[in-house]
Amino acid sequence: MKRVLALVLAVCMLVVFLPACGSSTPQPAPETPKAQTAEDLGVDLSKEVVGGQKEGAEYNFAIVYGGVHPFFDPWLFGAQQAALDLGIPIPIVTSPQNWDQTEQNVIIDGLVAGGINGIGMFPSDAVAGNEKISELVGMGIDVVTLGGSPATPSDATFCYATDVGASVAFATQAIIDELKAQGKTEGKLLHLCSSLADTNTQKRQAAINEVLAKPENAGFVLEWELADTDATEPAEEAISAMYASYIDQVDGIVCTGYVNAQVLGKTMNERGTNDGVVAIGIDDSADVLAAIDNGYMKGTMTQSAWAMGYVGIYALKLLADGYTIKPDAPFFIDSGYFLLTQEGLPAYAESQQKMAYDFVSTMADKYFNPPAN
Amino acid sequence: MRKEILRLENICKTIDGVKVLKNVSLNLYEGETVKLYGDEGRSLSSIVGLFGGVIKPDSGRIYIDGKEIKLASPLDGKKAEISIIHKKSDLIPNLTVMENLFLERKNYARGLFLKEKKQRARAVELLEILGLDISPDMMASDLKLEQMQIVQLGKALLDDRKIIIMDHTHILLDKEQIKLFEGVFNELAKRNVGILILAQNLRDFTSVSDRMYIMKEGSIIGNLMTSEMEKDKIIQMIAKDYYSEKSGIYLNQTSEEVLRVEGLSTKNMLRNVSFSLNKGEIVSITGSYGSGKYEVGYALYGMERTLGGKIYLHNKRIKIKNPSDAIKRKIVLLSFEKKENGLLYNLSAKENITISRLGNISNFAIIRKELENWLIKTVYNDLSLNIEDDNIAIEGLSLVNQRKVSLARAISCNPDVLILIDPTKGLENESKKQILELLVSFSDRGIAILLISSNLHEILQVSHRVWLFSNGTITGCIDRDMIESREQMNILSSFI
Amino acid sequence: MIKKGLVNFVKNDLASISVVLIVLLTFVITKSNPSRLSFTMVSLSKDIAIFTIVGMAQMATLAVGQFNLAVGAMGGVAGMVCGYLINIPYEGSMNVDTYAQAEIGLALPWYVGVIAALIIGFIVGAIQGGMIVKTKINPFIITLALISVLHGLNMAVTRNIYFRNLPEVFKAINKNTIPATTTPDGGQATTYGVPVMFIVTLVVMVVVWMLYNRTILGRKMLATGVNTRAADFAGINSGRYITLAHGISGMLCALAGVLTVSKLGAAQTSIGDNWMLYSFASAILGGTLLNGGKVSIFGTMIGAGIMMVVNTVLTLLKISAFSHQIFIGALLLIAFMLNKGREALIRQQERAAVKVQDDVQSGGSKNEEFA
Amino acid sequence: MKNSLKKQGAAERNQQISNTIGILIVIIILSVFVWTKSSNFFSRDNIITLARMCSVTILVGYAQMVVIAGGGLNVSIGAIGGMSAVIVGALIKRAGVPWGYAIIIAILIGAVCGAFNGILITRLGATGEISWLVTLATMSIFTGISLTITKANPFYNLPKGYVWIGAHNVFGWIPVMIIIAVVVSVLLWYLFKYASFGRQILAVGSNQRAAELSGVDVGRVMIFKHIFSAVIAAVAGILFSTRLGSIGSDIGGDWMLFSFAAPLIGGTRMAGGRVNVAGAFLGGLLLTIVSNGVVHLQVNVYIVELLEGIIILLAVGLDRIREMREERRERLERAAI
Repeated sequence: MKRVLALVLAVCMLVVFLPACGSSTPQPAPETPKAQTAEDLGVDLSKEVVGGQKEGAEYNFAIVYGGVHPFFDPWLFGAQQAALDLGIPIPIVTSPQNWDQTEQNVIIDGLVAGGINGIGMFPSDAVAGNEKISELVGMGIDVVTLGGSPATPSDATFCYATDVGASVAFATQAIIDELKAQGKTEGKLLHLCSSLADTNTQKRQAAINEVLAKPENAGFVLEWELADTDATEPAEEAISAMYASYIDQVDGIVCTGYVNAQVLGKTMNERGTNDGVVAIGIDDSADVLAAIDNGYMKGTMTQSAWAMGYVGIYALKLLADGYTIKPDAPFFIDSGYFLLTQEGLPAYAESQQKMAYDFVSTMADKYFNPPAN
Repeated sequence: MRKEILRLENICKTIDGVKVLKNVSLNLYEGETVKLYGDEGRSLSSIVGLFGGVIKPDSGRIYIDGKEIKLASPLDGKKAEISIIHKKSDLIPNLTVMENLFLERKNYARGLFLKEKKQRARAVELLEILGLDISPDMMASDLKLEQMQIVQLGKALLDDRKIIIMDHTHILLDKEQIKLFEGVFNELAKRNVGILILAQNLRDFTSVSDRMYIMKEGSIIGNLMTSEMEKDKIIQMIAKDYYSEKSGIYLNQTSEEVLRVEGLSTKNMLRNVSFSLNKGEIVSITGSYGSGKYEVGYALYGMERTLGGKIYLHNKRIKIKNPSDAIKRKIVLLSFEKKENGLLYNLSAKENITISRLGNISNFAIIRKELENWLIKTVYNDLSLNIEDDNIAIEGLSLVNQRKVSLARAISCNPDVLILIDPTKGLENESKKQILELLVSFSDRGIAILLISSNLHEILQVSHRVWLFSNGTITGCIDRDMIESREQMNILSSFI
Repeated sequence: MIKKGLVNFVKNDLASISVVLIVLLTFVITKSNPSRLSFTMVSLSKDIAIFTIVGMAQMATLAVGQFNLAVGAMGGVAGMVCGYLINIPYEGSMNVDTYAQAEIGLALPWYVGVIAALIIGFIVGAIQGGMIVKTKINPFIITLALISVLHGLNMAVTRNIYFRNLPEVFKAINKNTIPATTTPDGGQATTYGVPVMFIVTLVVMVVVWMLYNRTILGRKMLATGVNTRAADFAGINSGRYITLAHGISGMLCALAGVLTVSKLGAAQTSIGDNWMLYSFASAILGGTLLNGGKVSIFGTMIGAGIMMVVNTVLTLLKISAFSHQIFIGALLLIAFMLNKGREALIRQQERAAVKVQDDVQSGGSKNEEFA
Repeated sequence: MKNSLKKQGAAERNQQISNTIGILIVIIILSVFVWTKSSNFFSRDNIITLARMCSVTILVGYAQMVVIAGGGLNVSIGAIGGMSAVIVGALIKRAGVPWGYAIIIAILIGAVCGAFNGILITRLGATGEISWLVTLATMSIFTGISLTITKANPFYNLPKGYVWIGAHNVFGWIPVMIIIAVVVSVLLWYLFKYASFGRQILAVGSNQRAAELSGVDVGRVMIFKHIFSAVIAAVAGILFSTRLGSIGSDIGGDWMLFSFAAPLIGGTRMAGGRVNVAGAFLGGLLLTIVSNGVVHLQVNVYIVELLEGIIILLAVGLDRIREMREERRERLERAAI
């Protein structure tokens, strides 16, 4: 009995004292910026589309992510905002647990059984996703792909995504330009790349090589690629090992994975220096934004994840209302990318949404034919 | 002269440091039924293992049809025209009788596929010969034990083998079944098949045997023709030493009752078992394989679910849910019937001894070394045990020292009641004696000992009373004074 | 009362899990949009087809009292081999649109690829079985390490390439149904048939059933599984049959891998990544005993069916996909409990039949020498 | 005879030491090899990196070792670690709980997960080979829970004090993380050497039936063993999240392989009943050096996974060879008596 008492006492003491040692007021998390309505930003949404609730049309839409990944987080808010703006039911937003087409297919099958008539998806697998897309389209379900493109040719209506190759090429060129501006004529680049299973990785690798192959970039070489660093553990392990071993030999780092950019940003913030490396991240994780703010990272390539959700639902609504895609409309619709640097930081959240609103305000006219009747 | 089909020459085998077979030589002629009677199940099992190719003899030769052969694997045994009927069924439980019968028969299959019709016809025919009234489609797991054995016999018949070895140690068959077997054996003998029956009792199959070998402690001490067979003579042959050995031990007995059991029953085995145990008394329970004698011990120790019955310790009613409960009440059980019941391998002798008493020698769940050492020292003194290096893993000790370590663990718990299951199993004579002396010294100190054993030898040496067990209950009780008599010996030995 | 009900449930296990499946299917049918029903059924039947084979691959090893964690890795390797053999290499320069095209491939007839994949699967499985038998290392560790080795090998050799220019005949395994699905111009399909893939699985099930019920090999594998020692006594070379069982497991994995390639329209290294849990769950739910010796082929299909349909049911119930895994885990636990009930039942039968369970006297020597 | 026994006893004791020294030698050789190729290997930065990374690997290895010691396997370690970390994140960010309390609550929840494992395993009577299947099921459940909590959205901006644990170096050289790992090592060593509970775990692992007959409450030991393992896993997960500075649901996703590799390399017997805490520590260090060295040597990423598989095969191969050597020795011994 005595022992139990002593034990309980010890635990109590621990419980009381331990937290007292640490600073403990929780800091409120900077949540995804509160979406502003289109009017706030001064964008006119096409009245026809917003108010055009077609008689008898169903608006059962779903957004399916490619897998569990922080990049998708703003999609939900974008999609919800779009549904609010358009006055349609809030879409189902769901995700397979792994980047696995089979898993995504199972989820889509379930959604279809439940009567979904429009899906906006990031195919878990660019190639294998196509089979499912064909089946869905064959059934008369509208499919738009968002964020990641399926391999072409594809039966999806269109793909609204960042041109990952161009984005990376832009980042790589920006790093080289910066190095040149610093007066260097040669330099070694490091590529922190995403999962090898991701087909976008191959595109990005190709894009970097293309940029480096340009005659004006002679002298700049790709020193190494750290692959499969789009999960926290391998990213942490590889980046800290890289920092310990050859950071002094590296002049520029281009990140093409959400997580590795975040870990790189965190590491730089922690070290309080960029070790003379010009680094450009990707996406807008808190650590990366902080690193840019602190001036350690030159910038980050952003694509509007929020817009993915918004545009997806908007397009599905158009299709459900009977709009058809123009035959001459491109399959890839570039959602745009831009290099977010220190200067652009304050207006970032706003600009991101504005981009989406700007896009949708012209989308119907640009890419779609209105319903025949 | 009939042809000799099987001959063993000077086979020796040591297992666990114990010589289980000492210069065993025997032979078998065609059409002959021979019984090998022995007191050690282990020795008999080794002979089965020998033919099965799972035990390799240390020395000696095996001849079949006059040719020396090596039996290195079960497959060799198959090739050597020997069929073995194991005491524990080697039928595959979830196959049907027919599937079991034809598991290995090439000529009942076409390529990879089975000829079901042909099999069925043969199976029905065979079951008729065997006098088994079962369907060939019955699952093997639904058979009774003796039926399983008969099916195994059927497998042997199917083989048309020249030699059949039957392991009959510790199996209880009723008269009807014995008759059935005997009939089949007679039939087989007419077909010139040689049959070797290994048995641990004198009754069964004696009438069908032409000859009988008598084995004691691993060596063959007699080879009798059935005509010369007189039970008394055999018993004398086996029991001769027991009479002389037991006299040296002082027996102490008081009448203070320690443990009383009333109407103990379990789901599967025990029926209404009642007995009592006095302070300082050694009581043995013996019975044949499957009689339930082991289950008594386990039930008392809280390892078998009891359905009914009361247990009184020092006249107070107690309930024992599990072993740690029992140990708290100073009832300790040591079991050596199977190897895995014994010791904690990988752990040292010291750790083995103190495992049951960790609660008492630790503070806040931290073992206090000085207390542990003190406990060890006390126990060593008690047992006059001398293990020089008690940090070595238990496997490093000799078998008898391993036993002593187990006993030391029991003693460290200060037991009032000590239940021992086959405490000298697998030991050599000298070691057996050491262990039994220890038991007597325990009883001198007032520990009540319940000795559950199938070894006549040790029972006769140390027990005050012997209970005979069969079919899950006590069927007879013999006091020590009476054990001397010839009749009691007869009863005892017929049970064993 | 409840206990009795449970005992009855376990006793008639095949019937009872079928009932569960039927209940789930009924839910899907009533809840889902009528116009989508046939599509849903076709999709489900394809998934069930593949995971039945995966479950049988696990079942083959469970039958000999072992297990195979590397089902997915084996399927992945075989799928890539098949893809390489039948891929029609892409010619011309790579650009953004063709990035996922493989420039290599032998463009052999589709059946050559399938047969080669099956052979590779068998060999890989047999190597695994051989390693387990020869080294006597815990099968868990061996198969766990082999996941990494096989998957790593797959990555290292193929550099994560996609083979997607596959012959149309091969893709037809996924697309075609019997009778053929007819789709009037622009409209919805009017008649749906049974997918070819499902028929392939039915054929494989019959073959596997024959293997276990009508051939010596199957008998001996089951005998090995229920009691290796007894099998040894019966003169069965248990090591050989354990190896064979792993080989068969590998072969079935390969088949599932090939079917997945057809279903996804591309061979890629990620095939099989999520098979492990499903393989155990469907085999055990179906009534294959973990301790070996009993297989249930039809049951495996029902088990796979339950695992697949549950996903659809959860989605229909609008339960967040993030929580699906909780239900899958719970299903595996239930399967485990069922298995326990079944084993207890068998033990009970054995006990009732055999007066004496424990093997008493020869314990010492047997544990030494016979083990 | 006694003499030979004594010698053998010494050999028995020495074996653990020689085993440990063996790993140490491998570590030194490997380090020197990497160092010759990449001079930064012994830089302060890298040593700190190694210390930080290996502390998690070591703890994960311990979590598995405790289970193996009692004769079992646990594949849900990563899931428990990840879930505990996620719970810390949720408590801090969503519920506003001070991080110290959050850690304690998360560890307690980890313990509950362990109890869940243990109770299921004992209640389902799942002993031996296949008991890990229960943990496969719970792995799925725990992963599902952390996914449900995070909805794939990591927790960022953790409190400074929390992140300090992962980032701070005592005297500029010794990361706090490795200190925690060393403390856990000492506790574990003490547990297996001096605590009755540790000895009971070993007893159950070496011979369950005999332990039961000796009055050890096997069920309780099994449950507590799993609780213990889960607590270590939770500590590992939380520690790792302090290092990352963010908490996502992917923590612990790839722990399975090296959770087995670290103790097995260190000489823990797969069959149970024998552990080597120092060995497991070094085993974890060795694995970390390998994955660190892969970056230093710029080994092609495509073959890293293959490498890992081969390492664990080698480790179990060694374990098996040791076992076989012992078996032979036992046989010889028996023959000699």
